[in-house]
Amino acid sequence: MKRLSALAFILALPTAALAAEVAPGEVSFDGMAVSEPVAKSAGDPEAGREVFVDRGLGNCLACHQNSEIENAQFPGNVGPSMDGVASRWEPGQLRAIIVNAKEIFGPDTIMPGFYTLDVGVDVAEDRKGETILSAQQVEDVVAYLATLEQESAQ
Amino acid sequence: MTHLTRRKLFTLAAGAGTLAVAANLPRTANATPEEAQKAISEFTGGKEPQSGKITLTAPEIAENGNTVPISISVESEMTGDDFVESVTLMAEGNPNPEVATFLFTPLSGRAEATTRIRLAKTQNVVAVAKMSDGSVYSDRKEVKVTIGGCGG
Amino acid sequence: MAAPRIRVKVPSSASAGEVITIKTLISHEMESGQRKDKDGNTIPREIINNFTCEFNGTKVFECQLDPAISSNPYFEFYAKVPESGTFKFTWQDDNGETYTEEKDIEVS
Amino acid sequence: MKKTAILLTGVVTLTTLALAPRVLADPVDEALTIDGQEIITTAPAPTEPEGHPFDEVRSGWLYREPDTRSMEADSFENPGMLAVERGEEIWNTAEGEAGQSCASCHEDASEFLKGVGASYPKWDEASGKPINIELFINKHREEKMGAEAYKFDEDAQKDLTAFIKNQSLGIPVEIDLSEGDMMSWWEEGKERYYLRTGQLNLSCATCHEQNNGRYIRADHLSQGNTNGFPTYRLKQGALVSLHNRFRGCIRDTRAEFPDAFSDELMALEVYTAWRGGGLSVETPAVRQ
Repeated sequence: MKRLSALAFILALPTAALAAEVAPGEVSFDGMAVSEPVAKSAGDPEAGREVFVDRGLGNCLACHQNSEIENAQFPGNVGPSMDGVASRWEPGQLRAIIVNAKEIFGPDTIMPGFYTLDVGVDVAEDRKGETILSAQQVEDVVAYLATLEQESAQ
Repeated sequence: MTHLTRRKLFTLAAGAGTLAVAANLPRTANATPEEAQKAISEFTGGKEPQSGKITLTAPEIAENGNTVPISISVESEMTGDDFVESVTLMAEGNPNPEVATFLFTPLSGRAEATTRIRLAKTQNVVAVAKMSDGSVYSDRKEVKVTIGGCGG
Repeated sequence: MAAPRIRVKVPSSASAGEVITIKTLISHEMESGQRKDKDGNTIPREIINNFTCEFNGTKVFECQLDPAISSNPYFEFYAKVPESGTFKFTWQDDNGETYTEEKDIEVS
Repeated sequence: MKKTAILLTGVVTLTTLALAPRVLADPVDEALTIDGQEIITTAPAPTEPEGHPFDEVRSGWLYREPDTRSMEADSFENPGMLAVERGEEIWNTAEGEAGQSCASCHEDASEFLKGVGASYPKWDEASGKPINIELFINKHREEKMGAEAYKFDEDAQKDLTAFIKNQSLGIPVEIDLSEGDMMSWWEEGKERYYLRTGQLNLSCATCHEQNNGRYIRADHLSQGNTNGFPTYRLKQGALVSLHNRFRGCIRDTRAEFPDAFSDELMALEVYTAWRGGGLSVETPAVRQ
């Protein structure tokens, strides 16, 4: 209960302070976190779950196991399990990892930056200047991951 | 959003096609177990298959749905009037449930066969045997079809 | 498409009444009729739709194939050989062609 | 506060993992014999030049599921052998203005070709570059046979390459880096191997070195050795050439990819062939 209300507070706080979408190059890392949301609207956990699963969007299951998604077939194990991830990371930290994991884990991590233009060379023509996810999708995934408390892992 | 997703997936698929023969996997709407049931019923003449006698061997996990090894084996002397007439293979989750039908004769010696099949996704595969005395038997196995990495 | 290549594995000898293993492989794309080309047009189906094995003119084994059979169709099956003779293998293509192969066996 | 502490521990662990390449590898421990020929599927990593990331090199065969492994182990069941047979026909067929076939000059293919497929890419003095089997075939077609060079990935190119490599089945890959300028191509190739490309920002090493043994979805990440190419892939139901695979992997990082046989990819072939040195030629290997 206490945790839930704390979480609600964390999520609600930035919502109140929302102004404009933050461009990929403008995201400010505050230590290990990106405290300010990058999109105008608050994240929608349901939509975030879609992005998490969708192979053309987040494709997060390619690397992360996640018990919350029933019948998820063949999740990869290149990254850690997402079970209880919200008990280990705060939303600002989750946001930072999604925006650009290399800022948090260093340049060697396999995890792509989902909201950065600091990417590899020779980007495909149809992807140039684009981020993998939109600002709103980043917020949606953050909101979704924030629901994955330890208790929800079965 | 759905539109965008599909477009992106399509772009990836098109890219793949320029490099190699694109996978020949069925991509259209899939059959339902009911349709497979109907096709089985046509094969058996409406008879409800019993369990036993027939064994379907399939991998628990197929590394690629395009090439899945499958074997069927039916207990039978395969002599005189006691032999296996035919065995049909159905895939419950493919666009069309029919996969293949094997016809045996007393010269077959054994009612066993192995082939390689295409499975569009994780699904049940069903084998139904029709014996010379008119009785029918079936076996069913789930095959998990793997999903590839970043490129699909 | 080039003429398909065929591989057949039959033991060269056996004893009378023995049940032998036969393996066959034929190169064929098995175009399922469910794929689209890059302009979005459906690529017409062209598969091997039937395979038979005969021994001295009598049918041993047959398979009716649907598009769910993988490219380069592979079969492994059995045959009881009563006498010396010839196995004949026939593949029937959707395009009307048939491809055949024969193998002799010595039975003692 | 607490979360920050955990976070820092997480960072340390992950960094450690990233620095230690052989973290997790669960390929099977099984022997492979094809037609009575023993296949070397694990070997001590090459020591010259220094800097190989692994102690032991492993064939991709060890990373595959049982059904895929057995399809390669029985040469009759391996559909790639259909292509090898076609390749043999091509070897014996005269083409071009000179009315010559490969066999016209190199009579006994199995003797002449023994080991050839294990030693490429090789330095080519005339072009001042390394060439692979495909380019060697094209060179001979143009210069000796008066025939047209094969286009990239046309069936005949894959079939003939597979036939030539198959004549070295079981022979360990060993390329000669001392010839010509091979070492600088090796260096170039190494750079390319670690170059991160595309929107997904991945290099060859990210998957095949740092995460070798793990899974991306159902893809069991191998060391990415090249000893089985051209390879019969279940996905395509056809032979897939090495440069096709290089390009496919780079494309999957959402990047533009180099031309087949371009300097970049030839350098990468030199470097990756060296990385898998000591493993038997497996062509045509069977992979997912």
